[in-house]
Amino acid sequence: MKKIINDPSTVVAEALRGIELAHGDLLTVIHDPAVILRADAPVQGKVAIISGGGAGHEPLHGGFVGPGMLDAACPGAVFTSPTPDQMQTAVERTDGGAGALFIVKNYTGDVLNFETAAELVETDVRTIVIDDDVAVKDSLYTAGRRGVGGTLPLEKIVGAAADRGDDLDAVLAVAQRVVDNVRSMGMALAAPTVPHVGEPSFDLPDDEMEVGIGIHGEPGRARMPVENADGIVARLLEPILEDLPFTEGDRVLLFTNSMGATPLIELYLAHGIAERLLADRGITVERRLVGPYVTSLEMQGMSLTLLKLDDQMVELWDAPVQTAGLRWGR
Amino acid sequence: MKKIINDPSTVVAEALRGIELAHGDLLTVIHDPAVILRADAPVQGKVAIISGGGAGHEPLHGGFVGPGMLDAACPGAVFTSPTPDQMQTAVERTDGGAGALFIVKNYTGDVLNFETAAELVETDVRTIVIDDDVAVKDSLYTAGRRGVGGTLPLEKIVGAAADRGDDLDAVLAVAQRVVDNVRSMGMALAAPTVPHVGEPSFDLPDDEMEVGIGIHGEPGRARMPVENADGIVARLLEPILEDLPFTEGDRVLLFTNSMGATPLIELYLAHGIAERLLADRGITVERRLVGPYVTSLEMQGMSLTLLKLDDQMVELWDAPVQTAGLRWGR
Amino acid sequence: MGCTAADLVTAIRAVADTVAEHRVELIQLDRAIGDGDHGENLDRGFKAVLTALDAATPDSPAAVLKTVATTLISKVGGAAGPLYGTAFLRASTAVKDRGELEAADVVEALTAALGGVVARGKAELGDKTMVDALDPAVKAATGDSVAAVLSAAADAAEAGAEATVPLVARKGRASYLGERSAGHMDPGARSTMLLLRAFAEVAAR
Amino acid sequence: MGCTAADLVTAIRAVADTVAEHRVELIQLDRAIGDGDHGENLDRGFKAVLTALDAATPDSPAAVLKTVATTLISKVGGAAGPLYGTAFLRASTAVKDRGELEAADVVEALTAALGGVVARGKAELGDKTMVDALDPAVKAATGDSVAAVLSAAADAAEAGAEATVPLVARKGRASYLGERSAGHMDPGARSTMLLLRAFAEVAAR
Ligand SMILES: Nc1ncnc2c1ncn2[C@@H]1O[C@H](COP(=O)(O)OP(=O)(O)O)[C@@H](O)[C@H]1O
Ligand SMILES: Nc1ncnc2c1ncn2[C@@H]1O[C@H](COP(=O)(O)OP(=O)(O)O)[C@@H](O)[C@H]1O
Ligand SMILES: [Mg+2]
Ligand SMILES: [Mg+2]
Ligand SMILES: [Mg+2]
Ligand SMILES: [Mg+2]
Repeated sequence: MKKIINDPSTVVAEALRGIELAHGDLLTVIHDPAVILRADAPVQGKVAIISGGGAGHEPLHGGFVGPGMLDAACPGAVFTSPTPDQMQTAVERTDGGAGALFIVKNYTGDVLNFETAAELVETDVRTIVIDDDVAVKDSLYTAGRRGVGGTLPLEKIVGAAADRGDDLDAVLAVAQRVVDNVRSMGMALAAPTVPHVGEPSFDLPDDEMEVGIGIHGEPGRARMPVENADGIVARLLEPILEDLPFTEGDRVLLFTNSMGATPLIELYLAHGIAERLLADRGITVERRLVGPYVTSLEMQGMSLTLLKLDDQMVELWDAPVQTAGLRWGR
Repeated sequence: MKKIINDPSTVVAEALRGIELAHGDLLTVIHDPAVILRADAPVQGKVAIISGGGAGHEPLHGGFVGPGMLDAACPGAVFTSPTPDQMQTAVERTDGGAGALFIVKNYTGDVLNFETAAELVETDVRTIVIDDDVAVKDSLYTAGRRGVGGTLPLEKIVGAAADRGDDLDAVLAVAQRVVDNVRSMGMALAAPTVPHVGEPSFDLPDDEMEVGIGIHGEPGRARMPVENADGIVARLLEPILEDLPFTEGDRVLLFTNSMGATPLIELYLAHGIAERLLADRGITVERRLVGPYVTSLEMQGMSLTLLKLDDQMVELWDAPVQTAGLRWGR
Repeated sequence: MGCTAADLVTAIRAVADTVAEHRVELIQLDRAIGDGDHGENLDRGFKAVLTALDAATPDSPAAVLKTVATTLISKVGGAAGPLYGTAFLRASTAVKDRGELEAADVVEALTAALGGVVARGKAELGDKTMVDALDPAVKAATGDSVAAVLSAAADAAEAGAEATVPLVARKGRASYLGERSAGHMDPGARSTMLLLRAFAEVAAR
Repeated sequence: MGCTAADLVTAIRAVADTVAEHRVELIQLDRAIGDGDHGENLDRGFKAVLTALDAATPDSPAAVLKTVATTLISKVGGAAGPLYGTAFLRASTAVKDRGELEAADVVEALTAALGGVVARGKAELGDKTMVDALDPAVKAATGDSVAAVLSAAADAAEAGAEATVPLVARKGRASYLGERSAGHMDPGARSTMLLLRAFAEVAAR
């Protein structure tokens, strides 16, 4: 394992010190239990938007704390959901009297820990579970789909809704509309290495790729020979389009995401292909985001996320946001 | 080689199509010869700031085209300096009547090609050569130091100077002050793979690192056993501090840069260490930037850049910028 | 001759040692069909439990179990944190008034623990989770001494864990793999068996 | 029996073939002490030269050389683009008025090419660059036929390129490596030798 770290067991704590120093203007970092707060929390009268999850997906979630997006993020150990005391502290420190919304990616660990936290706090808390990964077949008898890239537009749009003054019910309704309209799928050319594991999360021969991977180094749904960019993009896009489905005339946000080690030059190349395929189907890409935003340490690979837009979602997406990871409009 | 590409020879051209589609609001892309222009070029009465270099360093330089930073960027083939016809086109399309400044990283290829371009155009063009890499010993008898991470603060600060209306002489003077006060050094845990080469630029055993690497997969000045984060950061910082030198009481911008595949969690961890080491020496970190900004494809590793600040540089750094890669203040 | 608070602390220490010993094995099992953190998470949790027990010296079996529960909940994270936390919490409640635990108390505690895991995680038998070890353990947990009950439970848990190998996961992270999850033991079932075995061994001394 | 524009086009085609053949070798040489693009850049450049020559059919040796020069300048990039570009440009100027090139013209062209490379790149002999092949080539370029001149030049360039192996680079990208640049042949010296050899072989036919 080659990493710029001191000790696998202190990676998250040390990274939090760096985040605190790097973004003191935007963020306050509580170290025990670990919580990243926007510097001006609590914002009176605003619904507090709180998310969290295992570390290793940066900038998700801490990089999205700030005006227009999250009020707090709870980082767990690497790829491990955070614990209820973190969420509890986050709620206490961000409670502006209008209640709080938990944004939870659909993993058993995350769901159970946020659920426990919701039972512990006095604040009026609602929870939205995001499960946008079409690689996983949903069914009543499974853990359901994972939450992946769709988490970013969810946090952005919901953050903007809270920012403009929507109450808790309204914020939850916006959140639900995003979840209902967002779909993602990812692939990997090489696995990430979790510091305390010390070896890649899965072994992938030089001529194979994993398709339908999650963001925690879980192996994907299928392993297959490596394809070129045209092939990869089509293989990610097709199941997304079929699932919702997205059809001719739809307006969408296209989010082309690097899993970590895939460089921007490849990502832009893939983005261009995805735009062309969507144009061919008469789907209008109205907004786009390209970059490493919902990552999996140094995993090599990419994901595509499509969100079906309406005027309100466009307005909320365009609204100002001022975070370490996403910033526009102010 | 595992990459999301179709054909090594079309990588840059295809990526440019993706960039064009992703950032149509900010940029205009000319495809032959390849030039990325700010969408509203030429800006009348403003000095045009033009940079360029081999592709594979994204977001550098195309990601920094836009209000407050560059007017145009000329992308070469991967890790290969662009050609004079590109710079010539860039000058013609951005000339607002106030002359142009070429920002050139100090590599023989870049210097020669920009030099040739300057001879070809009619516009009043000045050139600033950035050579901030302390890993390379400067001497009259060598190609001199390389331009690396310091290019980003140079482009930001010079862009702001041009934006506020400085004339060509004044812009050049600001540029020179940045070059005189910025120093960098980088290291790699694993090499990048250039698409048309198909194998890593250098082979590095599992227990060794390259220190003093450039941004083109050139091997570094020294290969040595891998160290922990404390060791790596100190090894990068010491030569930087000694070189200028930076001393007690100095105010600095600290730029902690990922070479590509090193994830943010490690980068923030390293950034925290660097801040602590600087505080120990009585050097005040007044501004900071952490992220993958001056990259080398999927190279695993990091670089540190220090810029000694004065009030004017702080003001220019803080000035609004609106580009794909760097955005604040508007 | 029942199990006192002090005996239980001894047993918990043995559990912590077992978890530390099997840390890498649990990581590898989880790496195969999950995200490779199960051993690390439990090890971090039980190390924190030791610290908490050193600091607090709880004076009843129920208090020991509650300290374990709250520590696991706040230190483990992942799926296993709330599940094992709830298990210990329900076990604590089940034996709330006892000064020493007899065989019947242990059966009650195990039954309550299983109830907690199922209430929280909603897994059924055969979903390839820790329930596949804990459920047979509870069914087998009979005997007229604490040692006998735990030994029977551990044996059944071991068989239950083994039996998860061919299963296709329907709950937890392994379920994302679909058919590819077959052929590997569920890490949580394995850790459940290890915990029960450690308890049984201390009780047998 | 001099070298016409058509002969020169034939020679340039041979040069392009040679570059394509040695593309990977030049990449590997450059990978060792540079950034691995030299073979790719030259190959891209000379392929573009072929296209340009097909399109333009220049009618004098000077015009052929000028087409080569401007194409290399706009298609190669890197250090080699402007350096080879300038070399061909100066060579073109040196033989501006000739309808056919005789031995003396070739000597003049080579001398001018060297002058251009040095003017642009400011490398001295021993800096481990293409100058270490081109400079001895010019010095050795004598003979009473074009073929003899080029053959002598190519031989000297080959020796010069070989002699770059032990050198520590003082110019170009390899100079960043300091002492570590020793032990490898300079890719630009090697390509210079390959170009001259290809010219010589066509001339000898
Ligand atoms: N719904 C559930 N009910 C019971 N046990 C579960 C459930 N989901 C997961 N588990 C157990 O948790 C184990 C994984 O724990 P761990 O690796 O610590 O958490 P995570 O999956 O969040 O990384 C699985 O092996 C399984 O035994
Ligand atoms: N200043 C110089 N003068 C002469 N030749 C040079 C100079 N700098 C570099 N070269 C030549 O250029 C070659 C490298 O060319 P190439 O790889 O195409 O460019 P780059 O170094 O920009 O990648 C070197 O091997 C060397 O022969
Ligand atoms: Mg986990
Ligand atoms: Mg190059
Ligand atoms: Mg796990
Ligand atoms: Mg080169």
